[in-house]
Amino acid sequence: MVDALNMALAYEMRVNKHVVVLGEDIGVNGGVFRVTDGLLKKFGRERVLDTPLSETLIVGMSIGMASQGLRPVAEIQFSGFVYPGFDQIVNHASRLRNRTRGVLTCPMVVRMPSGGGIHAPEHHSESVEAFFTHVPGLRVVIPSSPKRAYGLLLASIRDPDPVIFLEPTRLYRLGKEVVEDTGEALPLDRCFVLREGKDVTLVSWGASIHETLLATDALLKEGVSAEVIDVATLKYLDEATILQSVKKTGRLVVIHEAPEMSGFGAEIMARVLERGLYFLLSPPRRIAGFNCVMPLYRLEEHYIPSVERIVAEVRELLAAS
Amino acid sequence: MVDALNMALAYEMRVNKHVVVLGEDIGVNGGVFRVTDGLLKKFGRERVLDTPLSETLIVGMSIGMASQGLRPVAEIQFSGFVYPGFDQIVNHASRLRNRTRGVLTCPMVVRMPSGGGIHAPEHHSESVEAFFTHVPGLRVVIPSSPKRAYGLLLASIRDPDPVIFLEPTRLYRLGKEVVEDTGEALPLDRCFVLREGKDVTLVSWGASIHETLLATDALLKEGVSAEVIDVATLKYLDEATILQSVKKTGRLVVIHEAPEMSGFGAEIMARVLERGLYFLLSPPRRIAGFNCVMPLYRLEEHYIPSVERIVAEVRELLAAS
Amino acid sequence: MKKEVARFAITHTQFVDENGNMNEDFPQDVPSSDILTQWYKTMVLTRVFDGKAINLQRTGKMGTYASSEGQEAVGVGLASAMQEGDVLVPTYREHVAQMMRADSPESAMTKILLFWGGDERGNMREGIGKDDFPACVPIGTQTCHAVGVASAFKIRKEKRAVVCTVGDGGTSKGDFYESLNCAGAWQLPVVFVIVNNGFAISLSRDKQTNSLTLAQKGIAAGIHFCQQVDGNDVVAVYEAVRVALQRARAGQGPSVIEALTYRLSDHTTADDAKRYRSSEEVKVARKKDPLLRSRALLERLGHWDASLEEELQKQSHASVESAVKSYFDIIENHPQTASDMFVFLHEHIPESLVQQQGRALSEKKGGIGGH
Amino acid sequence: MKKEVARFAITHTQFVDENGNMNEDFPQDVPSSDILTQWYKTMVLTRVFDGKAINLQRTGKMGTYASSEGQEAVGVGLASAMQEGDVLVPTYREHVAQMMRADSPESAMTKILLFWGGDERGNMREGIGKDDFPACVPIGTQTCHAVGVASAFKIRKEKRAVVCTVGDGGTSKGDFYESLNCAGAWQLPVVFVIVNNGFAISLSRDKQTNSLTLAQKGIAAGIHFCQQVDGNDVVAVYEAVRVALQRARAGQGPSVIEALTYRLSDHTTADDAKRYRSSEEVKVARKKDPLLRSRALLERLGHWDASLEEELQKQSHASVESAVKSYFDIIENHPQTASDMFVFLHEHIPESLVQQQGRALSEKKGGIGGH
Ligand SMILES: Cc1ncc(C[n+]2csc(CCOP(=O)(O)OP(=O)(O)O)c2C)c(N)n1
Ligand SMILES: Cc1ncc(C[n+]2csc(CCOP(=O)(O)OP(=O)(O)O)c2C)c(N)n1
Ligand SMILES: [Mg+2]
Ligand SMILES: [Mg+2]
Repeated sequence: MVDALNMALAYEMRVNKHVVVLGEDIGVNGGVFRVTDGLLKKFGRERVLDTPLSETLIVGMSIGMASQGLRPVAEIQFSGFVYPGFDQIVNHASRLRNRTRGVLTCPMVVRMPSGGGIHAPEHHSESVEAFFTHVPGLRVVIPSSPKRAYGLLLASIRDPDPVIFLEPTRLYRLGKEVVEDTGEALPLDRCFVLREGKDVTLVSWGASIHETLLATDALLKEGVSAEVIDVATLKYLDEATILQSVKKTGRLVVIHEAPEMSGFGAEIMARVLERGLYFLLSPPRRIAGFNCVMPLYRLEEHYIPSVERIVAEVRELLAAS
Repeated sequence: MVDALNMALAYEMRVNKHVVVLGEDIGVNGGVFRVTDGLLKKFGRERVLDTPLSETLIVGMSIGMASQGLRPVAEIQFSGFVYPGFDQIVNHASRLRNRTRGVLTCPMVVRMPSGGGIHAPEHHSESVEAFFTHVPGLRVVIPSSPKRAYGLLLASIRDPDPVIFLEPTRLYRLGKEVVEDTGEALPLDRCFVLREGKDVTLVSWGASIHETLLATDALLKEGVSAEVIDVATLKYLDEATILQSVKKTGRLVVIHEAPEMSGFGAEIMARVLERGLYFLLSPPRRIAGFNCVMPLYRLEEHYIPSVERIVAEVRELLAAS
Repeated sequence: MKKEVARFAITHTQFVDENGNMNEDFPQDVPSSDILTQWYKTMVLTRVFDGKAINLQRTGKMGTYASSEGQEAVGVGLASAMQEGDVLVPTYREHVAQMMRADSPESAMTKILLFWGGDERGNMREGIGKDDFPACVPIGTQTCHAVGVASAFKIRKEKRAVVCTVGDGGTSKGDFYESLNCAGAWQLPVVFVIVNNGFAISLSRDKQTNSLTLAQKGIAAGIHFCQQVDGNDVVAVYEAVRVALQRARAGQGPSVIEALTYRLSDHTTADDAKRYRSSEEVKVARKKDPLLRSRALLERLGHWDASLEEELQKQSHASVESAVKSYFDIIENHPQTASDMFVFLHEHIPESLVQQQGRALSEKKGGIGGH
Repeated sequence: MKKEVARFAITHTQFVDENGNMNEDFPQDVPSSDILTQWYKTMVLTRVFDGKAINLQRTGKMGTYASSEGQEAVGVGLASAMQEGDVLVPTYREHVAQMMRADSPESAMTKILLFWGGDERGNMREGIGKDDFPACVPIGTQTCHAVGVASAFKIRKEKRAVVCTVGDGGTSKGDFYESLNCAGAWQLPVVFVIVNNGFAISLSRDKQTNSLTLAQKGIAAGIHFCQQVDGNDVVAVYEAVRVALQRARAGQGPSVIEALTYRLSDHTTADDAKRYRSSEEVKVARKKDPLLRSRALLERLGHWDASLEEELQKQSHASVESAVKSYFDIIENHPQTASDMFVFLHEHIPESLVQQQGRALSEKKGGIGGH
């Protein structure tokens, strides 16, 4: 996925001179995950900006740039360090257009690695998507494959409004999908149906898609046919695709890594409850991170929903209906 | 409610010398809403600390104090200004005990006015509770009457772990309930059933309780008997009380002022879906702030769920089942 | 072995003293007496406007309002020093500057009333100020935007500069420091003007920070042009900002200018300053009122008298009344509707918001409690 | 009229030069040769430990690790200056100081390995460091905690003080400045030690900020004791922190001490410093290695020779091995269980967490992808 993201950044910087990238260690170092590798050489110091260690400023400065017609793509080194930028995201980036009735706008992307599973130190494994989905005026995107990473990042940069773009660290080096550098964006606001099935709908996003697909394979061997939906764009949610699937299967499991309580799974459950209650054959479930702090790495595999847990809970669900 | 809060602070400062209050303009000015009025005179400059204008520091410093056995009660002047303190709340306050396996602890309260309806400028009318309910290690409390404000604030200060305490500005000067200074805390982690009813369960918290009760009165005149639950402590949610009520009424409406998407209403809906699906006679609803930025005050009454909207939506719900 | 490795000094500049006397180093070439007169007129207009705005709030016709009484010279000085193409990134109290950068002062005043009157249209900047940022409520946060705008200028190699204001209270925010630091590291074309009016609501300047001056905050960022000026002396403010902007446009980096003034009014109409400061103190401050000083200077120069003053007062009131009339016309005859909560959130309104928009429009303004 | 209203200077102090020569103002009374020897031994132990820890990471036995190679003198100096009752609020790189404040260096080393080895028990401080904060990962945030602890001391009128370390990169965070500012305003007993090791991952110190020194950052906060010291000279660090702590405990307010050193290692084991700095530069820096300097000084004083060095190396390796053994014993024979994710979240575990705890315990460690 790293290469796909790098390719998308390079593509858009090539075709749109207003695009600049900024963040900590993104220049000569190419980013700690190398997502911005080579951009400094290609596009120069004016468009690839190594910032001081100041997340509040990184986001706030991007707003100022965007107001002047630039298209900043800011990197936060790890999503656990986005909080100092939260104020600028919630109080300004998401509001500038609305506040000024369209006089000033804020086309910017805040990219950041997200999630656990890479044996990193504290604060390097956080799943923060739910916070941003509660903020009016933002879009929230999480790819789960190199191709979708490429297309969704292009779409995010081209969007005329602020987008939070979360990159599952666990998938950075996983999967060898070949991505062509076509410059074609994928639609935002659209879910992707990765597997068709008829017994149960598994809804997930980001890194958990990986375990969800493995669980789906395992379940298939048991004769269970699961439909897998990659939400991809959490805000705004393509609820139609999810509802349609639940209508077909009658069963829903939402899988995500962030803590269950007030996670984005809750919003999906609420939508289904409001608009798909009568489709349901049994009580849906969330399989999510527990409501505790993401542990240091020796316990992280107890925390992150595993293939086994997904299989077990889907089995329980099917048994109950 | 202002007097009740002031009384609770004074009570606890009197009986527990470790309690200190800090924040902007809380000393000689007594807080912009006067919640800390008179405390400086009573307890002196050592325990009533006017801080520089630095929300990150206010929260971060409280953590340091708490680690040393003090019980800081920090005020954020308006909840729209809590975001610079978000990092310290999420990355440290909520984690200090867990991080150190109990060696250092963090008994502190972060108080802040919350919600709209007082014709204030931008950022003075935000409803931020959902963010905090997603954070492991925190408790989140919102009172809706002077008595509950008194008892819940005492409980929050006495809690050995961090509590986010949101005070509905709209209720600060509303209602003339007499509160006795008994020093008795109310339980955290418990919902309050404010009205018993049999046709529909209305779940709400904070200022929206006010409109919910007025709507309940109006509905009663139409022969609709609504049960009203004040969640009060959002985290940890007393789901048993809510499920019990939904079991009785078969119908659920959650009312809150924050934007609907990923608001705390979603979590309540999810819990009911998971554990109370078979109780439901019709699809539940959320009546919430729209998914747009809290508008400046001329439009705020279009944004905040009104008595009329609650009545209308409950009627629609009943008609649908 | 001890050796000195760095040394800094902060200077204070005043050109016109409290009695309107020109100090000997008064800049000969710069402000013509026409300009001085114009500056004075703008200050008086602002004073009249502030009075009216407070009155509108008191009579329930507008929400909370933050008056700029006593600080007019800062705004006039900095706005006069700016050129077309420069961008202002202000706090919520820069009424004068906004007036000087709009299509007309009346138009700006109407917008200021709309903003405090709870209507987002008050945030739509215009005229040479069309790229300016709107009033910023979360203290200190605007400093980061200023750095971004300045950075855009530098990236595009435009000879434009940014003026960013921040209060004495605002200097305690981490945002402020991060912004200064980056502006210093990148040598950005931005001038930070610290409007030191003595208070952050109730907290006085000396309790906000132990630093001897606020100008010296720039030293932490390696900013070379850090100065203190008498903020009630419009000439001193003008001159400092002018030089700083010149440096900025010439690629010589950022500046920090502390303008020493005094907030004569309450913090806002929601505040009662008597709770935390003595009337004695205010009385002393009133003697340094920038309007008195400018008028005294003009009189001394023979450009002003009682009849001109009377005329100015009349004109100012008329101008303010016309702005107020527009305000009422807009909120009464062309109010925003519930739909306006939705249409400006994104360039294109997402489908799920269309549904909510429908619901919002279908309902009348509802009843809620609390005021 | 221009007048100077404030003036500041920053001094740099070095007592032992790069060749181990004592400068003429070397403090006569302070470090006895026994102490100098002890300091040297601690530095060597730390160097050996860092090497071993990197090795554990490379062989897959521990996670990412941040070495303190080259910075040992800073930690030794500051920890030696602290008294019982003082509190350390560190970054994630203060291994030496942690070792000096634990029940034993071995015990601290085991904990450091546990921390980087993904086990929260590595954060449990002990001994005279029992009130110390654990390693802090979010840059700069610890400075606020330091202010809080110092504030608690002041409120309770205890004669205790806080030492807080922060990196050169950390000085760009708003938290750092807000903390300094409040410490200055309230005259709190806290000493901020800026460990200027030249880099924040790949960003070099000169790109981080335009300020000539990092010590001068304290000027923005009105902190009077702002000094730069040679951070590879343990005596200079010790002496500066000692005086600063004395001032702090005597109610004379906070200090900022910039210790100039160099990060000889990669940022962490996940980093490759060759991408952004030349081997030439590192070679030059190695000549200023604090260990070389301390050893040269001891040799010059006649307190050290090759056989003592050999003995020390042996002891150090043995000590490190014993710590590593404990580490393995703990993670292999006494690992944390899934239940430990729940029990320390609150004093009493809430009911809904008990349910989740049950689910977590009922499952085996699951399969997830990605490493
Ligand atoms: C981040 C933040 N915290 C708190 C507030 C509440 N508040 C509004 S104005 C103010 C004082 C600001 O003082 P200063 O920066 O000196 O500006 P002045 O009002 O004097 O112009 C405070 C605390 C706010 N608007 N933003
Ligand atoms: C708030 C925050 N942003 C980013 C990071 C990622 N990160 C880890 S260490 C580091 C550089 C820190 O540099 P410095 O403060 O000089 O400390 P050093 O590593 O040199 O000891 C960065 C950017 C972080 N840990 N916290
Ligand atoms: Mg002020
Ligand atoms: Mg460093």
